[in-house]
Amino acid sequence: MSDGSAAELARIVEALLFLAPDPVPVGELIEACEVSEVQLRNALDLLAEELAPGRRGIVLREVAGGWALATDPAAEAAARRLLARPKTPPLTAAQAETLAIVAYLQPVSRPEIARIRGVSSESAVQTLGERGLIEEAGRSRFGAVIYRTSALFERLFGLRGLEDLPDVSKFDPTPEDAADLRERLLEAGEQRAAP
Amino acid sequence: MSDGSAAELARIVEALLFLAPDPVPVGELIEACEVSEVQLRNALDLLAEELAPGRRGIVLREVAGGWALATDPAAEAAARRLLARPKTPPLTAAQAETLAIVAYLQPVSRPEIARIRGVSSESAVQTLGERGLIEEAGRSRFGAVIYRTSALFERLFGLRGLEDLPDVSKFDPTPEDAADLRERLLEAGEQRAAP
Amino acid sequence: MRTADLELDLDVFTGPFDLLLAVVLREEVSLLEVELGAVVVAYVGHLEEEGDLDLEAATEFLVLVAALLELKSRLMLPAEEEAGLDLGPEEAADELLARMLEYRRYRDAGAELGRRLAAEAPYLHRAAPLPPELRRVSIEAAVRAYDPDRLGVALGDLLSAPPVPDTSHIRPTVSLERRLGVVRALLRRASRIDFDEQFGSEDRLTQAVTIFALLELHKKGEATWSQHENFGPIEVRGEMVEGRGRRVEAGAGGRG
Repeated sequence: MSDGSAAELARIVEALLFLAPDPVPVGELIEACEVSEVQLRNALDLLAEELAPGRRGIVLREVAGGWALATDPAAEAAARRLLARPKTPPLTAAQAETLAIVAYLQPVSRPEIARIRGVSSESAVQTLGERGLIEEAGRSRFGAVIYRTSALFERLFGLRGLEDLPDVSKFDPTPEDAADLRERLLEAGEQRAAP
Repeated sequence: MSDGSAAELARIVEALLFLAPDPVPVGELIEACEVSEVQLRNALDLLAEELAPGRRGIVLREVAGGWALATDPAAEAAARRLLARPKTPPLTAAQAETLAIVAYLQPVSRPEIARIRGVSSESAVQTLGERGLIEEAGRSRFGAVIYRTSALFERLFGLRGLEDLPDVSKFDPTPEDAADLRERLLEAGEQRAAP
Repeated sequence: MRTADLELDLDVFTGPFDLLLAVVLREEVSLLEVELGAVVVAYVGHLEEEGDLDLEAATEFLVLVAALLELKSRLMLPAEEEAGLDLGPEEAADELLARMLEYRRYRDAGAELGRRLAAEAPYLHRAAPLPPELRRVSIEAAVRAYDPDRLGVALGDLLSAPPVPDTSHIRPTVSLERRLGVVRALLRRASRIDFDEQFGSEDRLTQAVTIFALLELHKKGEATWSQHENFGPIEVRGEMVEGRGRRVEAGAGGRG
């Protein structure tokens, strides 16, 4: 910061507090903006005025250890409607495949999922975990995390329990095959992965 | 929302966008605020005015099919000092080519990408996947994974949607280029005939 | 240096590589008369001077030489009977040119994307966790949003082994880096390998790129290879591995 009018500095401080996940101590703001303490205090005063309660959707607050932005309490009900509900965007093909493997084979490890799908499935597993559809169920004896479906999964698919999952034979291209489902999936996956 | 002046609604929208981890589509804002589309559009207009570039530390942007808050570019240097956020590494030539093919031809399989680039594109595809710019979109009828760009791609490239991509014909060789090549060919022919 | 600028001095052509490409496409020079081996030798000579291997440039070169090889082999082989493969040299040249133009379009579009990414980099988005009161999702409030059959269908797809793909229309793609890896792996297991034994069943492009990998290994002193007569067996020996082994032994001896 070289020119640094108070208004310009207030804008930068607002941007910094917007990005920071935790309250930022004054000392860190001074260092990041490369200004004096007096300059920074002036900018904070200005910002506090602009973000005074009732003026905007965001307010400035001094909390333990520093300064932070927070939302105006008036937005709480809308925020709950927007954010505190299960996320149910359409499943991508990768997510549907991964979820199907976990649902039918659980508990199942990530290496097994990757072998069946023929591609690394990290991001699908992660997304399904974040949405609460699958959860960790311990570790295999080789140390790999193993997964199962969650209670939320059953709710979102309208299942009373896992026994309500549709019968695989309905979708099986060769339902007469007697071999174990897991083995057959692994075998088909290896054929797909072969060049 | 009961009283719902446009100013009050703009404040709530600002708070929601502050909290939401991803750009929020208009439809979701309407549902969360329990207002009509006209009311919400008015509130967005008002907010856009209040957050116009240069006015505050935060700007309003329409990206990836929704609305999001981002910091003003003026704060970038201070933000990187405060948060030690590394700059996004630039795309390598191989990654840029691969990303362009996926962006314009999606959904597209790896063999198709390789055919256009003339080289195997495994590592570029993998890196773009790890960076979250492309994602799997199912399988071709031969079992090859097909790819499309992600919402993060649209966000990082400042696109409202794929229709915001520049027209690909813009990159076709100009008539001058073609004429230039023809001339060089003729010259080469003459040189060969001379001795 | 760009591959295109590689200077060539052949029996039938003198000039930069991209011009050779251009005159071949225009049939100003018959590809049958161009010794592609000499082009490769010139490129390897250039690599020798350059010292470091620029993989991007090397790949570009390989793509172009492979395209020329394909074209030349089509010219040399008697006309194929099969439908779809009976491209005349003119159509083949057109096709090659079209492919190069298509590639150029996406290369330039990619460069534009790169610029856009850089221009957008200063806009930073917030990545903070939700406040605790918004983090909990109520299971009771969750209603059915997905069809369970979706899972059954996905599993059915995973159970079906894919049909053997018809690859007749796809050109093989081979990466130099990977071929280097393959040869190095073989040389770690055996100090000598026979080229035909190892690679005889590979397609021609793979074999050609493998030869190129051998040139690269030779340049780096990792391998040498010899062929005592035309069309005779090619023997590849890993040099570096033995050399390292000797150095280690000598070092151990010195200490002991």
